[in-house]
Amino acid sequence: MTRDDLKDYIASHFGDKLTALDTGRYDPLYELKAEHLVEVARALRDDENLKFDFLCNIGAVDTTEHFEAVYNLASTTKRLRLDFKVIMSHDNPEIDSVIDIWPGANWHEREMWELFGINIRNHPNLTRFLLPDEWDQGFPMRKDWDAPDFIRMPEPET
Amino acid sequence: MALIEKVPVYAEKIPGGSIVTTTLERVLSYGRATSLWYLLFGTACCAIELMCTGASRYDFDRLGMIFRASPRQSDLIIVAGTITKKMAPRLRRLYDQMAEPRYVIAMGGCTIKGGPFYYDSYAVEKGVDHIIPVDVHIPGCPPRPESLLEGCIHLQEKIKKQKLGDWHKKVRSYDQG
Amino acid sequence: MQTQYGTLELARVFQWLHDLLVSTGIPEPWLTVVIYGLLGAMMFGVLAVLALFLVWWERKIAGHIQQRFGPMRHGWHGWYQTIMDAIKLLQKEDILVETRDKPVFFWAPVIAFVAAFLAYIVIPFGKGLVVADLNVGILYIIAVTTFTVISLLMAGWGSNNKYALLGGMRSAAQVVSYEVPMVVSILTVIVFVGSLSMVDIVKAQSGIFVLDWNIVHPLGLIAFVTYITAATAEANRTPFDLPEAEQELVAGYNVEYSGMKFAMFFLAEFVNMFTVSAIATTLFLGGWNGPFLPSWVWFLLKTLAVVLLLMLFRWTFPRLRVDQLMEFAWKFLVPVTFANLILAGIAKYLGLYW
Amino acid sequence: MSKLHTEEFVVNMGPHHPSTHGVCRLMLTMDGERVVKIEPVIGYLHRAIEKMCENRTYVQCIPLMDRFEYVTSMSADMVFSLATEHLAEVEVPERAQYLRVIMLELNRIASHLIFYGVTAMDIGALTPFLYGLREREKIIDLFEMTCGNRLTYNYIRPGGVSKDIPPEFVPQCREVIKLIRSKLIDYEGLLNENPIWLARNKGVGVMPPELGISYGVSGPVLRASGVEYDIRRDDPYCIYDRFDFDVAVRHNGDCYDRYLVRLDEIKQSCRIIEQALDGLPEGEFKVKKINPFTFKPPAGETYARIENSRGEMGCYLVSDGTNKPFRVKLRGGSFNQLQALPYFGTGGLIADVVAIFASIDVILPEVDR
Repeated sequence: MTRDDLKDYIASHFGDKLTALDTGRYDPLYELKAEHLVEVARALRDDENLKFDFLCNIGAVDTTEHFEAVYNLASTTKRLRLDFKVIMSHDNPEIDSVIDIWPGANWHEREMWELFGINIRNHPNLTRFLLPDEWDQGFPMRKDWDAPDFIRMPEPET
Repeated sequence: MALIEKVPVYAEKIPGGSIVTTTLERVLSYGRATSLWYLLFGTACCAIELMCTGASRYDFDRLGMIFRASPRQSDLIIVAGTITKKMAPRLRRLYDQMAEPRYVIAMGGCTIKGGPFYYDSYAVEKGVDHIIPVDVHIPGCPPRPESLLEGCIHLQEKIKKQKLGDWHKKVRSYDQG
Repeated sequence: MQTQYGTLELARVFQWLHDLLVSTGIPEPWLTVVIYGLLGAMMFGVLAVLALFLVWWERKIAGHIQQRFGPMRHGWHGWYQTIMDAIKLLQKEDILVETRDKPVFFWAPVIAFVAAFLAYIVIPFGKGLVVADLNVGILYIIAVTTFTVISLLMAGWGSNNKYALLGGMRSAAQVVSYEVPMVVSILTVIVFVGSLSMVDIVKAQSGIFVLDWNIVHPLGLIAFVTYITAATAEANRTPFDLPEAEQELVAGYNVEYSGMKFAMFFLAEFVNMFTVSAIATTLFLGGWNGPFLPSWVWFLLKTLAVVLLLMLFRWTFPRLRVDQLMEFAWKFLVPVTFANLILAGIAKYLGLYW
Repeated sequence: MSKLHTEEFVVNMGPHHPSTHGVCRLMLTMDGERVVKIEPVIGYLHRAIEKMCENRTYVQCIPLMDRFEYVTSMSADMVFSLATEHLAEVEVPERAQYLRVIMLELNRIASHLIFYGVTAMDIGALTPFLYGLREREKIIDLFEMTCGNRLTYNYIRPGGVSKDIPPEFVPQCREVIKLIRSKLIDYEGLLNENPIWLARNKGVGVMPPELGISYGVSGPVLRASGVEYDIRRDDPYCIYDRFDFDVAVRHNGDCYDRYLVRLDEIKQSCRIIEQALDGLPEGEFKVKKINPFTFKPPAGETYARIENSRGEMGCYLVSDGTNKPFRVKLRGGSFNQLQALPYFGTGGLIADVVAIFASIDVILPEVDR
């Protein structure tokens, strides 16, 4: 099942929910509405000839207008790769948890919550685990974050 | 105060006692210098270099330094690797648990001034001497095993020159200052 | 009455010393006190120096096994390294944790240190070189070697620390369950020799250089192997060094000890190792019997050979888990040693021994 | 008499502990010696590498990647350079590809040698640690000859490699491979049939394959449970499809198999290196037109992943057209392995937890970043 059959297969089966983003790269990237996330993710994992059972990574991106959560999937049996992203509003980003589909997402989502402030609905244990316990200076990975002792590297004067 | 400390105080009173104290001082500081048992404490990349220095090519044991697992029995702590803000209180507690004549080697750039993580990092403690008094700084990221050995020999020279009871003033002054 | 000793025998020195003390004319009750006090001090001095030597020797052996040098810088091949360690440990601050159990915490290293020296009263270092030749020598040794477990338990309980407690529990279980195979393998030798006194055991093995030793007899060999395994467990050395397993329990029972208290535990462990090998030599390797060299040199050579064996164990074997340790003791060692004992009895009855 | 009421107590293993690799704290809830629950507490080495990458040019990020995964730092540089090359559609010259494969496989062997030493030390045998590091020093000499540093090599960069190899590299590399092959026989002789080693490792910490896949565990830990999933063969990057090597797979998923899989992988890496050394072409080792300051890949995002010695290492890179990456999300193999540990590590004694933790070979910078 090469990349282009994957594209047509996705277009035919998940056409309405997964809209392809043309980024000119050979790995297909899709966009997904937040409310379809759990249902499409379960379908992608259980589909017979897709079998995306390996969640590589969930990356959160803070483009100053909105938040994106990017899911990178892979299939251990079918040698396939797929990425899709979910767009969220900037003021109070919220997303469903995919823990019951891929339990491996637990810590990825916890990190997203802790460093970006993206609230994860029905996540079993949303507590702080990377930053010191008495951390109170907000969400450090956001673009607009700053702190008194945060020293930025000066620009090289070329 | 270990009981051996009180000997020079009385020896001074008897005539010609000062010869005894100086030789005793030299022997005691020589003893402290030659058998430095270091604590197994490595956080980041410098820990791998610490392991390589303990291995067969550059051997620590030649200098009489063996690793001890518990802070109670070790008298040298080699801070090998980045100390983050979450790790700082633990390092301070480890240092407090060590028995009194204790020394610290700050190994690697991260322990001196934050090293490569000085700019743009919100979670790294910039320099270990904010937390514990440091005796020898070893630059390098990670420093080569030879420079670590050179640092240890440097510390041994420093201990040999120390007077008795010197290390009391150092820790007291550090905590008040 | 004076038995004549060879020229280089140390016993002549002690005879001369004894005559000197008697001639000073101290009244009777005090004379024995002075003599045995002097003997105790000498024994303590010899063993302390031996322990320091063993610590240095272990670090050199470990170094050479692991392709590195071991202590080199301090003296030729680092010979005064352990003396310097002792001097440094003298100066260490004695940290006393507030929540400790004060008397237990204090007396644990003292008992460990004393227990390590008790067994040497009956061990013959050479011809005539034994402090007191009790006719129940072996029974006394078996009773005394279990003293160390009390100190480990006290150390584990006294320092009020989870790791130390776990270490103390493990050491109690281990030493108790390895006591049985050790005693039974000693009994097989008693069956051969017929007497409990150590000097008689060694005398029974004198004769042709190797052929008369107990280890040469097939049953004696099995007894030797089981004895050495049980002995490594008694001395808490790898592969049975669970009480102070660094990886799991940080430093086991001596987690809270620093300075001289820790030095006492450290020296007691090495003196224990020497005790266990000394017993092995007297029982199995023919004590001080040997052709040309004086008797005490033979005794030292054989004991250091057994100590070398124990050291090689430490630097090659991984460590057993607690339940495997117990299983190995009760399910394997105890049946083997009892079978060996029965066979020894039958062999003795049929006269199949030499 | 009613069942003896036993109380569970919590023991802290770490953050300073001889057998945790770096600073990881395992909160063990114990019932006597039996471990009932493990709860890893991490974050002691969180140095915010991703935040720092956002304020550095692409080539300046490479030294940070070295510190992100310092046991196999070649693979960390590789994954970042691969992502940048995907974005900028830069064609890396042949010689650079071959050099990258040689360096990656050498680094994998060095990492497995450290694993071999540290696992043996955690289970009590102190000597294999010294033997493992003795061989690793030979490999470090090779790295020092080419990139000048012992641990953080900064060698693989976007567009190729930083320096060409000196002439005496190839003969000495063949020498090292021959030495490692002969020493492997000693290593296997020392531990593989050792009854105590078998007793401590066989059947301990069995990880079922479905649990592994669902928790995102990858690499030797997953292959020891019977899942034949190796990114070098399933999703070939660089020029791995030109070499023939087979994937080391074992099927009962316990600590002993994870140990054996890594020893097999050392043999496979030696095979790959030899093939790469034979086929090493002449020519450029670096794309000339990449100037560190004016290198601006077009806006876009990509996820590159490679097979590291600890599983799948990924780098999700977003660029907005400037000369600094907009967002870098790194994924190390240890992150998911440590997350899955509580689900297959409990039930044994405290000594088993140490054995299992050593067998999954977790190192903390990958987890905390």
